[in-house]
Amino acid sequence: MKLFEYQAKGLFAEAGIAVPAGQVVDNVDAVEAAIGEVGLPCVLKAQVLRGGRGKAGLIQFATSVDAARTKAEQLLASDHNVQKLLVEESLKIEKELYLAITVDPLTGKALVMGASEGGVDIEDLAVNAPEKIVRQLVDIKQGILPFQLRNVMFGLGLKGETFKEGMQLLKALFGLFSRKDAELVEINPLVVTADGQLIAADGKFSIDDSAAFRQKGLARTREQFDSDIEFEAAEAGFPYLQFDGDIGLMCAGAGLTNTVYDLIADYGGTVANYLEFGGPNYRRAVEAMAFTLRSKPKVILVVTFGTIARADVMAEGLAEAIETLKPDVPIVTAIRGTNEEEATEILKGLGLEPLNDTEAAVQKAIALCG
Amino acid sequence: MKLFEYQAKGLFAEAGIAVPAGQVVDNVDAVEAAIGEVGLPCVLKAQVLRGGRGKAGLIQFATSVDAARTKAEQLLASDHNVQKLLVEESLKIEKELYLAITVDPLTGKALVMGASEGGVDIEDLAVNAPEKIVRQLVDIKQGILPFQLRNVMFGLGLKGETFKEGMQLLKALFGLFSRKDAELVEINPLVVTADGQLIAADGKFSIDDSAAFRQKGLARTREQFDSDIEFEAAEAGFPYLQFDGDIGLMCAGAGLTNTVYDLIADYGGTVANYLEFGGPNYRRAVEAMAFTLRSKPKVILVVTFGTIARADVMAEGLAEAIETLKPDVPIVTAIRGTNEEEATEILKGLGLEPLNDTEAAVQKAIALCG
Amino acid sequence: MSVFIDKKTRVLVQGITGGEGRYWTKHMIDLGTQVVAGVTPGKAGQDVEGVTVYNTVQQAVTATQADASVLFVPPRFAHDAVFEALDAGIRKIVVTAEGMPLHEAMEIRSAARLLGATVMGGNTTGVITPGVAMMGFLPYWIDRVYRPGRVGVMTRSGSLTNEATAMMVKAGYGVSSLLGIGGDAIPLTRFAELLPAFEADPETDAVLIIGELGGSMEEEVAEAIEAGLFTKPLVAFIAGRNAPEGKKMGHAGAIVSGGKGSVAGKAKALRAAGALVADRPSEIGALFDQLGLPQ
Amino acid sequence: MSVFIDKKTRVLVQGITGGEGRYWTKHMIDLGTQVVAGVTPGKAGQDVEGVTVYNTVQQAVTATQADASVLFVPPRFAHDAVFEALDAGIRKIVVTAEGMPLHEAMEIRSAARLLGATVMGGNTTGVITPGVAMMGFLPYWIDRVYRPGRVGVMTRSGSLTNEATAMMVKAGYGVSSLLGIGGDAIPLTRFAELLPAFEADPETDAVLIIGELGGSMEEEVAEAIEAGLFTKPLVAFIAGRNAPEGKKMGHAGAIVSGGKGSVAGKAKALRAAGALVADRPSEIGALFDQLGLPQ
Repeated sequence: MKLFEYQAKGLFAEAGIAVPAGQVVDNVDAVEAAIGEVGLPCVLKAQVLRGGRGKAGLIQFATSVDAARTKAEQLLASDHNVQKLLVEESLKIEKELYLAITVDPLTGKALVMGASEGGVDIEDLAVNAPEKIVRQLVDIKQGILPFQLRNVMFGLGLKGETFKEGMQLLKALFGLFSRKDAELVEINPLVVTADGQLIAADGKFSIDDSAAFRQKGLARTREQFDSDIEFEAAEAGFPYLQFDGDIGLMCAGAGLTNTVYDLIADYGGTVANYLEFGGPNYRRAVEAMAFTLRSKPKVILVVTFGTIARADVMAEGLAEAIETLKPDVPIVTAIRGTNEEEATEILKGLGLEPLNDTEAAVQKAIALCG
Repeated sequence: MKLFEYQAKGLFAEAGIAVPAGQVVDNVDAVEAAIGEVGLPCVLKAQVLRGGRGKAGLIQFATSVDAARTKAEQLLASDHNVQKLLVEESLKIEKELYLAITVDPLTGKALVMGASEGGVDIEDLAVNAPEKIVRQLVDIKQGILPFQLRNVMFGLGLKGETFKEGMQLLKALFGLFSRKDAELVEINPLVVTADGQLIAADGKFSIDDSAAFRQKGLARTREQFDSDIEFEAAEAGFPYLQFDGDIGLMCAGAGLTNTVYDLIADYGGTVANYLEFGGPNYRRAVEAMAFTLRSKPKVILVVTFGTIARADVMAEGLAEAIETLKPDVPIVTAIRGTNEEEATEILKGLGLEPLNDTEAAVQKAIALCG
Repeated sequence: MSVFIDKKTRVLVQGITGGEGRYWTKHMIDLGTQVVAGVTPGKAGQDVEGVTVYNTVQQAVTATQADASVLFVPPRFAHDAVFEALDAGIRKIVVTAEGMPLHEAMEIRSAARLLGATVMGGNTTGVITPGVAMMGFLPYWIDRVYRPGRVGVMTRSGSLTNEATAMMVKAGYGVSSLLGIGGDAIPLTRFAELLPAFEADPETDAVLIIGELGGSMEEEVAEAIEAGLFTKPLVAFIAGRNAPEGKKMGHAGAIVSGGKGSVAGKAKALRAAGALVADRPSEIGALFDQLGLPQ
Repeated sequence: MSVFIDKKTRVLVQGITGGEGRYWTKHMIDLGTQVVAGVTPGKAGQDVEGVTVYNTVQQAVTATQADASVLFVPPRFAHDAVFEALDAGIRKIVVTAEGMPLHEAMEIRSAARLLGATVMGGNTTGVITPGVAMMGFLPYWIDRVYRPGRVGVMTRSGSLTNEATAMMVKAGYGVSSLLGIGGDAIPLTRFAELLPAFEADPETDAVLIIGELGGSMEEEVAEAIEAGLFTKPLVAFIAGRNAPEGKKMGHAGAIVSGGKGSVAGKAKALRAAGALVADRPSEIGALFDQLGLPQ
């Protein structure tokens, strides 16, 4: 789960990492009071989860209250699903650094990355000037050691008090990474101010969904999703994505889903939504189909090749779903795996024409979209 | 540093490990109030660091206030340097277990040991019935994992609620071991009460002296030492032991010290005290000799074979010590190592007859004791 | 010879008394797998499909000399169960649980590397040598999906694996050994680490890799081929050519982010190394024909 | 050939700018040790006895390919410094600091075992091959204490080591290589682990062990001899025959507790395995004579 900038900064501040003075507002009238706190000039930052906010015009500067109100109004009314703005003081920037912690799948260690050129796209830097990135692997059980803090701070070119402050900051950031089950924490830019202070001017924070059970303080909210239906599906335990095409996809497994998505694209079809029908969800056909129908598909395509999921159980579930929801769109199935013969009989009993070839099913679904 | 039972139990209680109701008293008059808290019958336990208190009569039971007063008086007046008593409730014991955590030098891991026969001497059990001891190694960085708790609790033969309580208790105990830089924590016996509760009826707790700098909550106190001089030397940073023989020993290094001690014994001499004159103390001859003189030696024997310690610096220090303290006992030296020629000259200048053979020095010191 | 598991492997099932544990223990035994013990804390003395249950892995290993373990335990308990198996000396472990916390997977990967253990998963359907033995839950009894043969398979997927092996069977090819490394973001064993076993296996003529968008494991395979570490013919199918950037369809490993892990990049690297890459599962058989592989 | 260090070993000194670091760097160089770099955080660019100082071990290793490190850092910083060296790929480390916290020593011992690194200490005076190279602070220039020869030495002591080697020199024997494992309660390398190196060293005819009361390292040596893992003649001197139980004279490792670690038990085990045990340092020479060892 990705956190908004203001949430990330809230965690930073709790951990003793300096952040700019700032206030979160969700309406234009609150902007003036916020400026009362943070002063002028100020920065208005749309709280959205996408990257590249600067280029997209989602970060605005203002030197007067009136200008700030106008810009806030524009941001909140934009088509980027902006629910909140972060109003922040404008920093006196001496230098911008980059600092992040992520995971290294190769070693199973945490990977600290730093660069003395912050504010840039680290992926670009990694490609064009990899030598400018300091990397330090850290054993997650052991936590970050003093020498590892030093390696990064020397790599960033810090000196004196700023060096010491940087060590404390990275130690605190690693503690957060560890305690919060983070996939990624990133401060970009990490600002060195004119008087040598280090301030986290932006923050990315992504929490491992699989550890949500022990990170209850950070609940999923509607704001984190692009649509109501995606939020509600997530709350119900269904991985779900909303697209704007024709075919409602109930699929089991990432590999097969992506394959079906590829085939639909290859054969000229489009996808209305994807819903994960595998894993523990294979017994929840009624709910699954209800979510799928909300994407207004022209046809529902069910493709599974069960592992734990049993084909007969899925077919029975579909029977119940059809009975309950009475979908007014055709349903194409390719449900294979354990007890697939029984599944075929059940589906035929529903008047469907079950297929057992994925490509044939895809082609049929596209044809049915007309 | 070894903690007293009452200190160990204080740490246990803080960590959520059940201990008997108890009060610490340092005089007979406080016994009655303590019994008011813990009830009758009660147990009076002398707070001393030696083992085998039961056999030595240092644990007494009382069924009346009068008996308790009498026994308390006897304990406080005993020749075991008893400064405090722990007055405790008497437990309804169903079974006694053994549980301890120590270090395993071979693997560099923490070693949890348990036995379903508590109250016994674990060393005896290790020799006579090693199969009765459950052992579980634990990575100190990772902390104790659930399966490790289960392994120990199944090994102790616990069941049901007592099993779960045991897992919590061991987890808490491991946390203490880790946070407090312990060399050893031991609960013996760990009592299972008639209603299945687990209570730490005794506690040993030894803290790594080398980690004292970060364990400031547990300060060294006079009670932990057999004599004022040993306490004061420890406070001053001198490893020091008091014996009751003739030769005051200022030696550098454990190996050489033990060798000299062996030689003195072999040649029929006795030792008044041992003071570690090596390591960082080699520049502190005046203080070192002052402590040594307090043991009333008939002769002072200085034996070093310097590594970091430089012979000339030691000799100069001795010169200053002799000048300052004007010892009225003869001084025998075998000071060797870096710059030993200069050292020899300095010592000769003091009127001493410096030796460079350890055995010869030992023999001379014994001869001078007369 | 087979890869990872054979008739002599002494298999332990952790979480044997749960529904899935019971069900698949029966199937593993039916195939001929030597399941020697089960573990569920507190259930010692029970019997599942003729297999004795122990309280701890330590006890099970002491009693039965089990040397491999398959875990049917929920994701939250997988970390503990893996370390319990490692602590008892087991060095081959299959983790079926989907959704183990990332930091716990990191700890396992890090420890397994240091100990020289091979841990498959998390979120794997398991490993199988058809006709010989299995640890996991592959529907080997469906003839049109699995049959013994001479193609080694490595896969990140579950249902897609069945899709792909069914295509192989249709084209006349069977599986020598199949190793599912699972779909988690941090696979506990990586494709390239398994290549030496297939290279050494005389019953494997070629290898099929069933990959996905995300991560860099397919690229590592290409590097291993380029470095001469793997010399047998290799065919790959990689799902997710058209997947939109930043969207996660299914499990954690399958996502393109920051421009990394695209199928195009993976296919390009593999082709440059001399591997054949299928654009869809139905092309897999034709590529093996192209290699002139015996059916 | 020599044990642990030779002329080719590229030695790094961590804590080189401190008093002891400087002093002993000079002596190490004087003996002929190839000291290629020093590290003190924040002192990069300085020069100590002609040796360049770096901020981090990583930088020093990158610049100089250092492959061994001797630490002149205070005990509180030893843990960090050892892990810094290990992280930079160094696998031979000498820790001179006395009084490293026990739990930190445990972490190092555990990590070093997994990584296959050899860490000597804590609280060691170091290692030396007389006439060749040294990491540590042994007064090799005093002729009556050290001279090159054919006896390998392993020791838990500092000053007692000099006492014992002086006795060897007096009797006409010299040292091939000397490895101080230090006096801490958890030695990061144990006697028995070093026997294979001496067994393999053609310049070592016999080994002298300078042991102490406490622990079980001398007993492990006896076991290794009994198991046939070490076949050269072995002489031991073990200090602390008369030490009172539970009293610590000197460092942490040297204590008898719970009836374990007594000198009598150690001597008995070693003699049973065929080793010769001296009752006092002055007897060491006679025991080598008894072996008929060339001087």
